[in-house]
Amino acid sequence: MNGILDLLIGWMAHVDKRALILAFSAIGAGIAMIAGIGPGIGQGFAAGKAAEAVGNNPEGGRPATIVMLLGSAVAETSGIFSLVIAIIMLFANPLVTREGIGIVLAASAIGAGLAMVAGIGPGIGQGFAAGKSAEAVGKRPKLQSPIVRTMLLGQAVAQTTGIYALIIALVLLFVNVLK
Amino acid sequence: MEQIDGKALILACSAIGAGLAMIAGIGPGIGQGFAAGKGAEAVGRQPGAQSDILRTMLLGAAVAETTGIYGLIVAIILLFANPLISKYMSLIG
Amino acid sequence: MEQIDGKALILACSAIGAGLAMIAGIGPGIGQGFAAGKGAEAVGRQPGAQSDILRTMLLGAAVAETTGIYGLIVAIILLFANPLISKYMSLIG
Amino acid sequence: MEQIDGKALILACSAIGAGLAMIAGIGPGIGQGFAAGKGAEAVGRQPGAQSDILRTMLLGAAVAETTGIYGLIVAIILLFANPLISKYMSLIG
Amino acid sequence: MEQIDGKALILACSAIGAGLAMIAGIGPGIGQGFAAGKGAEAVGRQPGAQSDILRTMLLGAAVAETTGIYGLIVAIILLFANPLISKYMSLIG
Amino acid sequence: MEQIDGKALILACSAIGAGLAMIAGIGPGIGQGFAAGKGAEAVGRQPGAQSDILRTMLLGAAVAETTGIYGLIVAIILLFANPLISKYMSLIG
Amino acid sequence: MEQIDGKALILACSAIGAGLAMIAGIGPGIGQGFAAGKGAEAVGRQPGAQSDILRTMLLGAAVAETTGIYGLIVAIILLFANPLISKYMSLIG
Amino acid sequence: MEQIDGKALILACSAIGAGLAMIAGIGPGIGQGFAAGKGAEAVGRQPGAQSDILRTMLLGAAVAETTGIYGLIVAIILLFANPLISKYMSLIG
Amino acid sequence: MEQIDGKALILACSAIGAGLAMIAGIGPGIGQGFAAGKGAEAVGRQPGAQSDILRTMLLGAAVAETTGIYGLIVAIILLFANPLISKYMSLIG
Amino acid sequence: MEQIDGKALILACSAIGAGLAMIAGIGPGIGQGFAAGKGAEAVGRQPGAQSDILRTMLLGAAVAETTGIYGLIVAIILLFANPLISKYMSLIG
Ligand code: NA
Ligand code: NA
Ligand code: NA
Ligand code: NA
Ligand code: NA
Ligand code: NA
Ligand code: NA
Ligand code: NA
Ligand code: NA
Ligand code: NA
Repeated sequence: MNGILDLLIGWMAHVDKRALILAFSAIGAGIAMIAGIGPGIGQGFAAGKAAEAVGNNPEGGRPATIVMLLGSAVAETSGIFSLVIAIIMLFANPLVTREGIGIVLAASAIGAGLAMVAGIGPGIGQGFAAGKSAEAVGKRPKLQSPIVRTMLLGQAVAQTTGIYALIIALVLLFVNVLK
Repeated sequence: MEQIDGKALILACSAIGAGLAMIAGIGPGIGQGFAAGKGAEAVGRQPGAQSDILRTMLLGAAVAETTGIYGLIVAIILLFANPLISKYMSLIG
Repeated sequence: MEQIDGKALILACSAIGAGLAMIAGIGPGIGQGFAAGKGAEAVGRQPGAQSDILRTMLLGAAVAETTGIYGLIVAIILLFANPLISKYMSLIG
Repeated sequence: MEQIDGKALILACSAIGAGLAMIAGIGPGIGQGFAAGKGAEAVGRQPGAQSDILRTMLLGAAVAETTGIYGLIVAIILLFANPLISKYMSLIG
Repeated sequence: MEQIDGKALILACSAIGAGLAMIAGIGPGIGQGFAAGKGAEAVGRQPGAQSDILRTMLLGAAVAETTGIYGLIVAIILLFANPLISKYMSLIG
Repeated sequence: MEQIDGKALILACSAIGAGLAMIAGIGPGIGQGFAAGKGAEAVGRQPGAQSDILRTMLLGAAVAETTGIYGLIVAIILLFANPLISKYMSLIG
Repeated sequence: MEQIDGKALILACSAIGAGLAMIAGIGPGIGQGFAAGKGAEAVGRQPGAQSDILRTMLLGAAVAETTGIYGLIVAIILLFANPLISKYMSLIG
Repeated sequence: MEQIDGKALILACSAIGAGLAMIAGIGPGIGQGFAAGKGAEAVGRQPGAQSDILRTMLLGAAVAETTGIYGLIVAIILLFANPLISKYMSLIG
Repeated sequence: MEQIDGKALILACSAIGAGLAMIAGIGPGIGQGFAAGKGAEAVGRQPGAQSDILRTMLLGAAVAETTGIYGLIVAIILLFANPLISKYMSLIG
Repeated sequence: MEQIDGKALILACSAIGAGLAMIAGIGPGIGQGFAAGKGAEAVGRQPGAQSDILRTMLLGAAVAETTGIYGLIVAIILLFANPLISKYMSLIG
């Protein structure tokens, strides 16, 4: 026996396979939640810009606030995706009942959590877009529709890497590719 | 090497998972602080619009709080209503 | 490894979980500092609106503190009222 | 008690590697969102230049997407066409 | 032959937990530095409002310090008054 | 553990190394997105300078891509032309 | 045959904990650099207010240094006056 | 039955080290992208100064590339001219 | 048959701790670069105040360097004057 | 049968430590890129002050490079003049 590798890896051979998968799912769920950094920063930015817009132009304040909320709703998606992945791992863990090698399934839970961390990006970016759009609408309420259309187009583009991550996480959780 | 108790491993990793989930709180902290700063700036410029500014700032900050709450909920589930250990107990019968 | 038992593993990982949870504090630190900076700027521009500015800044900063507090609470639970070790003790009877 | 063999270790670490590679997606998400915000701002200022603004924004965003795609490709390779496991199987004959 | 026991594992992980908790200090460092910069800018513009600006900056910076202090407190608890090892000693009686 | 050999360990860690290398892609993603946003803003302001603006933006974005490419190259080397496993095979003869 | 014992594990993890604690230094580095930049800008605009600007910048930077110092202190405690190993020695008698 | 030996461990950790070193590439990616954006903005404003702007942008971007290159060099050393495995081979004779 | 002993574990983890401590260098790098940018901007606007601007920029940058130096010192202590291994040698007599 | 020994562990962890140390390079990359962008902007505005602007930008960027160099030096020490393995060899005689 190699003492140090037993400490790092070898013990996993001495744990019940199901326990290993569930234990690593706890870590994976925790990692997935880290994506929440993104919407928090982004929506906070939007909140600040909207508050500024309300102060600058009372007439544009209301549409600016609505645009802020719309854009922030889009920015929330990464946080929701991560929450869903975490809840799946916690309450409906598909790995623990699957045929396969214990450490591979357990590592898949961590991989799924890590992938979701990508959601930080869309969260921040879409929130930024929400804030700048709220600012723009506050200044020129009449241009609300082209501004919002631009915002949503840009937010859709910014969403892609979050979608990629979600797909990889779902593959790791539900598709037995690592055989 | 002796068999590691699966129950203990799940509960131990749940402690780490709960800690990791809280890291999400970085985001709302930064974002809401930005909102606080812009709100203070706006109130300084248009004291008359203070209540409108505050309402928008707080509404936006409430929206920004959600992912921090999600992280907290996941941590609380891991700590107090751990479904993973329940699952394991039912699996090992 | 033979002499490490489940209880020790859970408590050891709780120490790491508590440390991880504190990392959330990065967020409020950045955000509230931003608010402090914008507040100072606003007070310099409109000294007459100082009390309104300060009130907004502090209200916003209080909102921004919450996720840091969540992290602290989770750490304190892990350190002082660890429900995971209690669960384990009840499971192994 | 299950044994850990070489294939299992490689596949397990490939799952983690795939997850790590996806983290690259943070970058395009932030950057393209910034572009979206500046684009919306610009459209608000010069509605007449909307098509030029949108074209520039989308061209720039396409450029910013690449490293996210690289991460996705590496993850897909690790998950679906793992060359490391092939190498291993050929080495152990 | 002496081996690694549970007490050692808990104390070892406490060292890592204490280190992790200090990372929270990134936040106040960035935030208060931002406040320092905006404060310097504001004092340069309105030297007459210097005392009001400084008071606001320092008040805001004090608020921004808290999560760094939380991290320090958790680290000190792990290092000097470790409740996890006490719990373990009482459990193994 | 008995069945893990050195070849497997090297290939397994290569998967993690490849994943880590891709994280570099965060940088170009943020930076090029910033360039996209400033480019869109500039085009909105000076539509007549569109070709100059686009050329500068794309030139700068190409420069910003390099470290993402470096990461991709290191990952591809680890996945497809792993010099570490070759070295190991030559060392163990 | 000598093996890894508990004392070694605690001291080894203390090395990692000390390294982690230093990461806090990212914060003051960014923040004070921001203050330096804003200070330079302000001095360029109002050379007459240079001493006031510098005093504010340095006062704010001193405040921003604290969490970096906290990290350093925790690292020094782990390296030179490790209370965890003392605790362990007293526990194993 | 073959086992993991020291050579394999060193080469395996070299793969992880190489991956970690590439993460440095985040910095130049963000920084040079910022330069690209400001360059595009400046060219839009002063098309006549285009060559001066581009020269400054590219000079600055070259300076910003260095730490990404350092990371790449360390990774290449670890992958292709690993001095650690050489050292080990000389030590174990 | 030689095995891994406590001395090796402490020295190995000291290598990792030294690497972690250097990560603090991210902060001064960002901050001082910001100062450089603002300094260049200010010099461009008020060439006459160049010496004042430079002095302020460099003074602020020196302050921002400290936490990077702290990290370097901790790394050097771990590499060259490791108090943890000394402690261990005295403990195991 | 050959096994992993202490020398291998120290050298393996040195590879990881070297990789971690390079991460410091994120900072100078971001900071110097910011300086490049502000420098390009300033040159566009005041082409006449180009040499002063460039000198300030490059001086500031040189200052911002230091922590990246520190990381590189620590990595080179770990790779080429590893004092930890020397220490170990002297300890095990
Ligand atoms: Na995208
Ligand atoms: Na939210
Ligand atoms: Na909050
Ligand atoms: Na790209
Ligand atoms: Na606080
Ligand atoms: Na580059
Ligand atoms: Na402080
Ligand atoms: Na550089
Ligand atoms: Na400092
Ligand atoms: Na420096």
